[in-house]
Amino acid sequence: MFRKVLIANRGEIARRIAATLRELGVRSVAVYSEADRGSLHTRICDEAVFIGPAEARESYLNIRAVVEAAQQSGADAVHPGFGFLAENAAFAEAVEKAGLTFIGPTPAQITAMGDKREARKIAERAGVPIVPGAEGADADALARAANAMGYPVIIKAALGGGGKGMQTARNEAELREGIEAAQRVAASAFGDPSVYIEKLLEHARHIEVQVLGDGHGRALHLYERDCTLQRRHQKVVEEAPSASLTSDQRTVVTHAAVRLAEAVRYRGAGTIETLLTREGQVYFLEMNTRLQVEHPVTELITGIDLVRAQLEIAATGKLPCEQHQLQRHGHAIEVRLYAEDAAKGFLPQVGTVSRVRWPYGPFVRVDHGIESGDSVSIHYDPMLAKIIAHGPDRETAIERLLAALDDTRVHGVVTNLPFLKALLRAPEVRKGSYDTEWIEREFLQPFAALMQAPAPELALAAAAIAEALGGSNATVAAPGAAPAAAPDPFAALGRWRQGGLGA
Amino acid sequence: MFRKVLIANRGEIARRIAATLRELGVRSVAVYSEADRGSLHTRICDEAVFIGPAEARESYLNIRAVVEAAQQSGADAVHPGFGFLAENAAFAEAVEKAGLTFIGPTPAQITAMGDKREARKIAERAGVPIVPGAEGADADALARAANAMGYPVIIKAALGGGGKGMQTARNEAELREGIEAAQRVAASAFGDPSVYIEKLLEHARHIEVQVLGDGHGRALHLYERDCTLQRRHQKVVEEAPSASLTSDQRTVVTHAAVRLAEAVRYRGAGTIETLLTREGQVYFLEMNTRLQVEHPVTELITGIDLVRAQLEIAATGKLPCEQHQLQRHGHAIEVRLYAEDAAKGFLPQVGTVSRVRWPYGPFVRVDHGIESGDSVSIHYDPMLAKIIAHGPDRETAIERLLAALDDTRVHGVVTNLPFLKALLRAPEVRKGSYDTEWIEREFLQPFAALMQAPAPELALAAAAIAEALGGSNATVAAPGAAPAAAPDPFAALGRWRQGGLGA
Amino acid sequence: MKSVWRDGDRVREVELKSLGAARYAVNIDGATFEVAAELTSDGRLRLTSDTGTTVAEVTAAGTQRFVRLGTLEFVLHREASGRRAGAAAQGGMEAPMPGVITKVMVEVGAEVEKGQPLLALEAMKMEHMIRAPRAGKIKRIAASPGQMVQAGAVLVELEG
Amino acid sequence: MKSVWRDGDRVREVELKSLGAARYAVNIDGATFEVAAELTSDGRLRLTSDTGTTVAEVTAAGTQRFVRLGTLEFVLHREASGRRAGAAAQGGMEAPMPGVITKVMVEVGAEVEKGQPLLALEAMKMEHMIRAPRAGKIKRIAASPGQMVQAGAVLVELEG
Repeated sequence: MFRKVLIANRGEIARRIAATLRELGVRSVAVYSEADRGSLHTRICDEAVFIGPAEARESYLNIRAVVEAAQQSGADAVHPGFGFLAENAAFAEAVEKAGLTFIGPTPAQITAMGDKREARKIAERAGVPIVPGAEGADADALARAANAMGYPVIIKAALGGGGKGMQTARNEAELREGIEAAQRVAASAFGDPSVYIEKLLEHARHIEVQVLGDGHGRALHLYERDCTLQRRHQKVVEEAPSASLTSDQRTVVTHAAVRLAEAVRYRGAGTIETLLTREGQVYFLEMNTRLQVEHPVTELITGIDLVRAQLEIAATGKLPCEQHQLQRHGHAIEVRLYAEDAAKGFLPQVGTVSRVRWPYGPFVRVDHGIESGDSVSIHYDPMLAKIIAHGPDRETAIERLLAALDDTRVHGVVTNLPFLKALLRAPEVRKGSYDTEWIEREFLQPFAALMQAPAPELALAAAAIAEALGGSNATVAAPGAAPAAAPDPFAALGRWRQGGLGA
Repeated sequence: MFRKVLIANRGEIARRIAATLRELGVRSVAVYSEADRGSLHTRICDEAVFIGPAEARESYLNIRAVVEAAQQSGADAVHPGFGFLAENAAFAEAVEKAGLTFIGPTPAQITAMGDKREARKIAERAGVPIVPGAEGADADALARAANAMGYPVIIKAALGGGGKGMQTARNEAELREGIEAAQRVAASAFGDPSVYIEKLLEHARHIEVQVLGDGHGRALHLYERDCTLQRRHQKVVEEAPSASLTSDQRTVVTHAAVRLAEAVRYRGAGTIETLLTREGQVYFLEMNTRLQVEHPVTELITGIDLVRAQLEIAATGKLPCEQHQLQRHGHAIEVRLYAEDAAKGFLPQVGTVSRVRWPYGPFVRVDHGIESGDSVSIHYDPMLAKIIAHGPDRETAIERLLAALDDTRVHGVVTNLPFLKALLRAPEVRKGSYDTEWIEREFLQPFAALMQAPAPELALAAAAIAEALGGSNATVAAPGAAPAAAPDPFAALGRWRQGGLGA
Repeated sequence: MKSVWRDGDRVREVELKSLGAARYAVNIDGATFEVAAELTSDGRLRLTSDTGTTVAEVTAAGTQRFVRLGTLEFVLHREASGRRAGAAAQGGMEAPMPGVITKVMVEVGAEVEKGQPLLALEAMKMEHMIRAPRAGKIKRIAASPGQMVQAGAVLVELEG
Repeated sequence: MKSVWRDGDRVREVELKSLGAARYAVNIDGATFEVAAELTSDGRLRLTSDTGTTVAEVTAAGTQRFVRLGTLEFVLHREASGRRAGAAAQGGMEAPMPGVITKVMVEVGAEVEKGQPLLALEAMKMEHMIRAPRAGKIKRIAASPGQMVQAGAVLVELEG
């Protein structure tokens, strides 16, 4: 095993990786930009190295600065986390050239899968069906292809990932506007404006398979995750297993994923993303060559620490177990808590998170990157935390997650907490009857309407009285002693409190 | 299910119970004494009712005050937690007389098992072997019995539990002094000075079986816990499953436990405590008619929420599942973090816990009752938290727990954290080769010697420099950027940092 | 004591009259009710009205007030007294958050329709389109591509 | 600047000399070494000596100082300057914590042996035996059964 590992990331994922390093007795080195001086991930690592200005390009995306920090700290390996340089082949190469181990796949594997057009070809060769699509820089040619396959289509950055820059187009005008916007985001985020288009499979579910490869041609899968609940192509709720896969479909998709990973002699942790259509057909979307944001749900149902597995594969080339030894237990579900105003087009929010209470429960896990007093800056992804619940079945896991969200308080910055609560209370979500477009198609409008309802008078009274008492800084909340049989003061807020949206 | 439940307890267990109530959509009512005004458990419950002065006898042990609080708040059931009134039959009766449901066994069952002498008879009738012993108020008669069965013996409070008042006697003088002391503690803690003696089974392990009974003659077991690591008869480390039980012994002890629970038509959650001798014989010790402090390790390996099971049995008389549906997964281990000075005879500590950081890890659970700024008072048990880790095997679980303890910071009050860390690093603990007396016999002295080693000069320098800089209040710690290949400043503390005690 | 609060798109007025003994008469948007308010030892606000008792938690952050009632969360904005409600209707022409202008799609003098894209702003790796809140003629453009802007900065002025 | 610290049973003297530029010469129990100290933006203390860099965390609570170095925790006591080291040797005759005296087992004038139980103190539902730290004669008993005592209160005085 390594002696010291540099974590080329920040926030909750840096903290997540540091926890496993501590368990293995490996020293952890954080890196931080000017904006992250003293932030949580630097406080819990064994060491912290300054790597540059707040702008990600100058710090977390600065290959030279990160590799120099690794060398300076005496680290013998680098874990990239996700985002930033995690899927950057040049970075993986630079790390290896510096004589350090890159904890992830080979640069060639990153390059091959990073170009989504190339990845589609690899999947096709491995016998995994791909979604109809077209590539090229010529908007006219793309428009003709779109007309041929039929709208709607999705425009995706060729070197992209994580939903960034994705645009849906329902007609040619939207396609042309979308291509331009996607090219701009792609150039800015991924350093290459190339985009491609795919037919939008409507009423499909997003199913992805977690794989681990030993780099020598052996791979195993850790079952699937269902990340169908998305807004603007960004996942908001993830769960494992999928409630909508039949046992046969599970076998098909997990075997296809292993086949693909073995075909490329994949090394480390990766995820094969697919779409499951209403007709039950599975199509390859892309392969992510890194740890996934939603990895905790897989960890909870399998008991496998994926970061530990990554480290062990990188150090020894050994998989954590044989496929037949893997079992899954119960159901796990995760939500992503963002600093964003869900009712205003998911507008990212910045500011100081002045008061936080993370939830507690016997089967609840919280992967967070901030504490009271920390700030959310303009420079990075506004994800504050992932809150995850595990239970014997989906219904119990959702109940636990909802209880945890009710126990969560984040004051100081507007978050998507009300959105997440309303979402988990929606009957469609409880029944599992939704697809990747459902949030935008059916949920957002009634949610926005609900959010436009006036605040209860008691909320205004509380704000005014707090001000009158000279401090708007009352601390943790908990309803006090109610007179026996007093009517529930929240009864009037029925839709909110009880069934939530659509109840 | 109930509509509103009063939690007749405080601290971490009140918070633990409230989490499950929130999940079930049941309103929670906290109670608090003068000393607990604004304390964590009152902050996270839906309501909170004041029940009296700081002294437990006037508040948490005051049956009338607690029952009145339940009635006043409109609760329809009462959960007693553990300690305080949890095994008080008069309380269970008073709750039921007030028309509320007592979440626990019947008053008759509490009475029968609460008198440890009576419990021994019940176990004997159910065919569970009991440890040789004697009862009575006459010290001379007890001394004769002890001489007959042979020293050492243990003196126990007849109505006691949790190790309180227990005394070991290795000769007649110790026996007589011990009987007096035990009678005093018993009178003070349990309201009855009766004691009994049992032959001390040396080199034995403490194995206990978690059972759930439906109150109608059906019971199931949730496997065993091993709580052999004790100091002064108080458990400090608990784990599940036991590493020292053979599969046959597991079958014998769990079946005996179910037989006993079914024989008394036991209702709710209970624990049958046994001793496993070096020769492999299992002896009944006592039955605890409540949730156990160490219940989380069972929850982690079975996935069963024991508080939820208690509530469902109380509300519907239904067990959570059939015996054959229960599976166990991996290994879980827990430590109890106390405000006590382990190197000074485990002297309880009081004060304000000015800075706390609870650990984080993907398979780590923390059940705590305090946050930064909360105080530890003289009036109640000084347990601050339980830290629990789960892993595929015992070795991994221990590694995870140790990493979590290294990630734990409690400043402001002296805790047993160094004791727990040294304990988990001891080779005997890693190998599982210890018995209930091992800590006192072999661990305490070298531990105390270790604690008497001078603090490193850097610690003194840090304290003096912090003072010179005008604030001894530096916040969260994390080693900073070390120059490449710099010698580890902790290398000189090798025994501490690496193998720990005995390495 | 009068105060003005923005609650989403609404502007709401609260008038608080102390009745002594920690009781208040609260008039909100014309309707009056009574509340007894107790500041608990740990700084929470216990509010008792004729519908029961609730403990609230209020956190100030600039003009924002985060109010937690039970498990429900609300965000209100304290308006400077006398601020006109109409000011917010301009919304959409100001930078919704700090970021970098990536594209300017209109010129001064152009006639635009409601909803027409005017500017693209990139922040947190996402592109946000600033659209015209109503039809009109571009009077001024206060931003150019590559420029870093602060939240609330006026980017475009519209006339007509 | 001189300071005196109790470290377990030891009394240790620290002399701190500022060398400017946040460097200090530290003399502890006669041995001197140099440390560069930087207070980080979040209030931690980064200490660099010739053995490397460590970030320490120091929390004051009364005379106690909780010091965390890496994952190791230490508790030191700040002694008032000039306090004699000998004072602590009396230990065992003072109440180790607040509690209630449940039993007094000796009388004034009695000769006791080292380790002999003198008093029983109950606190937090546990009984603590106060034993004689050495052989001697009981000079004074300052506690009686049922009495509530504070931590540090002298309970028994011994002569000879």
